[in-house]
Amino acid sequence: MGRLILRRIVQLIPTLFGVVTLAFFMLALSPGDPARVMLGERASQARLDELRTQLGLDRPLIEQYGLYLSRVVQFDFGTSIKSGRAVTEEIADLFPATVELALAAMVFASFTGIVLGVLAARKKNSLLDTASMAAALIGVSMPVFWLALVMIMIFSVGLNLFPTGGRMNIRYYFTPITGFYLLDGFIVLLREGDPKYLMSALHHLVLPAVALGTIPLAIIARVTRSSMLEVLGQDYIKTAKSSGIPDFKITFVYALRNALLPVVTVIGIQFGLLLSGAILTETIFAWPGIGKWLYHAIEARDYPAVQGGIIVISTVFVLINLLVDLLYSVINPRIRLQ
Amino acid sequence: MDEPLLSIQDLKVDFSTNRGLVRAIRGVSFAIRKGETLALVGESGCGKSVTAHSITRLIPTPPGRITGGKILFEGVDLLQIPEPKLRDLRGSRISMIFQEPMTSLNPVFPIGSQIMDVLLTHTKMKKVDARAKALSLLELVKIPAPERRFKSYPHQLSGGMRQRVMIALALASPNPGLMIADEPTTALDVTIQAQILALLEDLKEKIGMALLLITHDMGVVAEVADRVAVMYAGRVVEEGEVFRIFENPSHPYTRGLLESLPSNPLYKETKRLKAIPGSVPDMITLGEGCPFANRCPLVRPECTLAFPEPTTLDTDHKVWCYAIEEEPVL
Amino acid sequence: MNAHESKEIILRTKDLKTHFTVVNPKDGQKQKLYAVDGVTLSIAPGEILGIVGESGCGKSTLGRTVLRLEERTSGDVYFREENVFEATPERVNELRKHVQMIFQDPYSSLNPRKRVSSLLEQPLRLHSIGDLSDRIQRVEALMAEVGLDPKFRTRFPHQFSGGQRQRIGIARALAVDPELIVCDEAVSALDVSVQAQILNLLADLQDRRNLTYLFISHDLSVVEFIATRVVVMYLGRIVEEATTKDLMAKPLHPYTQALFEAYPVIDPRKRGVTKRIVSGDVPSPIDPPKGCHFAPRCPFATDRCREAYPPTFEPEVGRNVACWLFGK
Amino acid sequence: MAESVSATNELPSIPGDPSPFVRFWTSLRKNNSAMTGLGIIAVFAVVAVFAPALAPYDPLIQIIGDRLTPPLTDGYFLGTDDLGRDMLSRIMYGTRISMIIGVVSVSIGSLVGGLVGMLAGYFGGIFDRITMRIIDIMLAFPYILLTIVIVALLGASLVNAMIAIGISQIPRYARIMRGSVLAEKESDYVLAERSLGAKDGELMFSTILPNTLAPMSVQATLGIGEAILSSAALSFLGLGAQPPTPEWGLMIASSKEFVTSAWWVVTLPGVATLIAVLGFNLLGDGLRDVLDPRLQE
Repeated sequence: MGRLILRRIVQLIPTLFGVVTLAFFMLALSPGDPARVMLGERASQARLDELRTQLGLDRPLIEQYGLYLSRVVQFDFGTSIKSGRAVTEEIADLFPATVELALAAMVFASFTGIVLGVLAARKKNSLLDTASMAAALIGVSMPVFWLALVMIMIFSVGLNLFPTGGRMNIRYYFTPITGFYLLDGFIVLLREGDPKYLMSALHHLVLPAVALGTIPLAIIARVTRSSMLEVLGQDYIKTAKSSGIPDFKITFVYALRNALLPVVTVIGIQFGLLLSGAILTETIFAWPGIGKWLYHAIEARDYPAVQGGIIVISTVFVLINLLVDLLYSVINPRIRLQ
Repeated sequence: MDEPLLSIQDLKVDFSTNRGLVRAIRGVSFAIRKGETLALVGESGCGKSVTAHSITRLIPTPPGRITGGKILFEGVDLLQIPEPKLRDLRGSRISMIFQEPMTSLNPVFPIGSQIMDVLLTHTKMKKVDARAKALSLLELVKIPAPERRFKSYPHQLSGGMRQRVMIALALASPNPGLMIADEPTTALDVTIQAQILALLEDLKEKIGMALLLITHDMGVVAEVADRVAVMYAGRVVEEGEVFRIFENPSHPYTRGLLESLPSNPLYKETKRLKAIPGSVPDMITLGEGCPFANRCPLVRPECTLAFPEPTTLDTDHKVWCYAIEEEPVL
Repeated sequence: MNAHESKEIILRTKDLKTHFTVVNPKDGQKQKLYAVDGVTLSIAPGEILGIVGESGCGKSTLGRTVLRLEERTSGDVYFREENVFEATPERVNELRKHVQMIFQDPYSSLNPRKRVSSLLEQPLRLHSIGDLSDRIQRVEALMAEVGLDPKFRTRFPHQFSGGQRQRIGIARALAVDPELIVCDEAVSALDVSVQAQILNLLADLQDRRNLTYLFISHDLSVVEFIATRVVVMYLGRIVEEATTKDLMAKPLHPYTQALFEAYPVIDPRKRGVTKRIVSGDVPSPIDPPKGCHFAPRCPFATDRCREAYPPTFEPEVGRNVACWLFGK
Repeated sequence: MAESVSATNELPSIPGDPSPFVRFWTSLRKNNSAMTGLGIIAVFAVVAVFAPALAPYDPLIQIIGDRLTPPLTDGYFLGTDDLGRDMLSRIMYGTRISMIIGVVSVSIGSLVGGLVGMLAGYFGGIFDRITMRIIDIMLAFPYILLTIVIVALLGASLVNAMIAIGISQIPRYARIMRGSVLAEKESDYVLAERSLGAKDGELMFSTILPNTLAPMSVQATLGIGEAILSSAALSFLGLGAQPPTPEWGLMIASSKEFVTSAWWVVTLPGVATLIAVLGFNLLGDGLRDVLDPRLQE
């Protein structure tokens, strides 16, 4: 097992190297001049040249790349053109918000998706199966940003059940502790016995999490169902039946354990995709996370920020996939080393 | 004659397919006595596995459907009892082993716990006792170092070992009555097949259970069966004691089947086999007559109209064939 | 092997090895699989050489390597004294006119999207045999020769039964008029009654066209029926070689004996005779046992067997056994 | 010839036309999902082709006096947007754009990806290792992020969005193609044709290719749906179509501040997107059911 993990981590290095390279050249080669972006249209040539020298933009591209690479390995993504702050710092500030949202969405999607998928497979072609699979199909066919808007329209504007955006009631003077507001709210509850921060954080989280989780939910439900159906047709299920094992146990122990193997992979991929899907959802729900930040960075052609954002999101994505692969080999005894 | 352990009477099973309704089993009857080994033999698609799976109602429904007949096990019609009662019988009085030992065991659980699960389902054993019993079962099926193997996963075992585990699983009951073995050695190498057949023989004697052996291999039949039922295209065409079947095969199909074997001493010199011409009929378009009529050397006009009633040649040797009266009865 | 030195040889292999690299799913480590591990044999024209053995003995890989469908690891294959592995790709294609193959599974060895006519026409076209009308005629003749009605030439493989598909496979192999046909488990997937038809057909064709077969099968009775000489393989190596008659009369190698003992006898009266069933499993060709590969299961194994792989001995004229029991 | 052979010419009579295509079509016709999807796609295709004839208004003309007219009012079947443009006409013209984007970007992705996958799978070796490494790096970017980055590189426009979506979809086709080529390459019938003397080109394109089309066409169908969604997302972010193009995503984006007052301006383009994508997903699912050999019997 240890050797496998080590091998996989070593294998990651060229991939991450490729990611950094691609991110650098894509933006370095793209039209537009960062110096002009920073100084505005009316800046003098002298000022522009000065800034270019300062940013190292006057050097050959390959030299810039080498420089960038050497900084990236020290987790230095440069300074945001727009805010003037270190990109690493900005990302560190915003990351908890995105992770909290993505985790909430994923927990919601995985749990509901697996339950729906199992129930649908157990009663194949029943009303529940048809209805939930139709819903799942509609779920995967929706633009996520549109769903978010429609949900705001219905649940915030129409029914006034949830706030339209933000992470916490703005009237509360709240200083984040960990940056994960649910956790922070819980800490405050423990410390001061005041549940209002926890409740407010939860209240703000529900709508974006459900909106962001809908597509993964639909996908997980579909994969769970088809995986369950495939497993239920396997010989070892026939063996269990012919041994008199009760149906309930066959479904939820004998079959589900096997059926979950592909589902775990899908959950991992979806979790990674959620991080980028957040670009859309966070923008709509005014959720102060990486996605919204990256969106504005792209809009403003804030190259260091965009490069940094892409590299961080892709790295997290790759790490999650690695984690899922390892988890897969842990729950699949055919790969696990005894 | 004493009451048979299992008696199948006029069983009929249909399958609906894209191309139309397949009448896979068209009125099959046979019986197994306590402690006896009955081989249900026939070529692929003849319905022998479907028959076996019908006994414990493991036919996937849909597309399959049991449309008629009775399956009496110790006098109780298995087709009539409710599902929970049947489930109590499965694995305790009637157990099954399958062709593919590679896929018949759950890949994500250790084999010991799979055996324990069956024990705990059918008895009120404590876990410790179930573990001890499972270990003794592994020992019974001659798995070397059962203590160590107990925690093994199926993929860590060879095909032969897995089939032994399957047999142990089938014996995980306080009172096994009938074991249905569906092509238990087909996927195995011949040296391993010999081991498994010897083990089955041995266990039958020790435990006194009956064995319904589904196979296409006449060699396996000759090795282990007490009685034989020969199936062809959804019908039993001949049934009898194993010596009768091999020494006096009376249905033209049984005869053809035995003569097709390359190991038949008939061919030591000629270097040509006496093959049955033609191929198995399409089960969708097949009519009411004898399904073998289109390949039969003794075919008569009435053969294509209706399936014959059985002719009893002597005790326990029945043949479903019109041409049989002409044959001298031994 | 000396037995055939005097005679004409159509195909021979010299210490042929075909190893595969497989990846262990547990740790991603690469391992070697010794599928064929030093096989020397030869076939004379008109002979039917049976190759028999259990799964993992390398018999199918051997058949494929002979046709250069697998690359060898070492050793050589000679077709009429021409080294197949040193031939140019063009020459290999020419050689494939002379050596053909019949596959095990009649369901998977025919391209499901081609009609019988184009399946049979393809080899003719590839070797530029005749013009179009010629080829159509030849296709019909081939179908008739293997017992298929030429009017079915526009059908697709899925519209035939298993036996009929195998006839198509045979016709395709015959299309280029080969001298040698490698039959890789050619009748194993078929039901007994159909298997008999195909065996008869193969025997007829061999007579009529004076073909040479390399007949690979796990089924002893089939090999006994059709082959003139038999090679027994175990874990990538030949353990015994003899004429069919000699072998059936008296198997010498303990593994051959075990195989014969294990094979069911089609006579219920003889079942009482106590069998000596060999114990244990066939080891994996990834990690074959040291010394004689059969030693761990062999009732006669000595320390020497466990130490070194035995050379080939010739205890009787024309018989070769790789077993220390027959060493001087 | 021995008599044993002569009597083997009876074939089970199989009703219906025998060709694999006809077989495929008959089973597809029985598949509700596929037929519903095909129906939806057909309707959208007709609308796309005949948009100029079918649309009641010019999609770009602004009648400020009629701005934000609700549906079924004053002759506006689906109402008007915040600039007084007819929603129905805009959605109809949007169909054109979405269909073109879907087809073009999937063509780019599947042709490039398919070719790369075919060559990598068939020849293996160093080419395989290099291309698969590149594919891995592309897959290390989450799909939508990759698309966004490529558009950011090329500059925001509809054409660039198409190219970006196409490029982002290359890895999946390459992988699917490579996977099926690897599987087919080892299959008996390819081995058989190789043993007959067939050359690489023939094996790749005439033997293997047709047998890989099933998974590829399933993925391509689903890919069109996803391309439509991606294009809408890009336009929503201002990276795809530019105003006043009647692109669905852009329509949603430009009217999102009216969520509170005029439900239709946001809802309707989304519904159109949903139905169009649903059509392709239904067809894709249906195709998978029909083409998956494991499900056939």
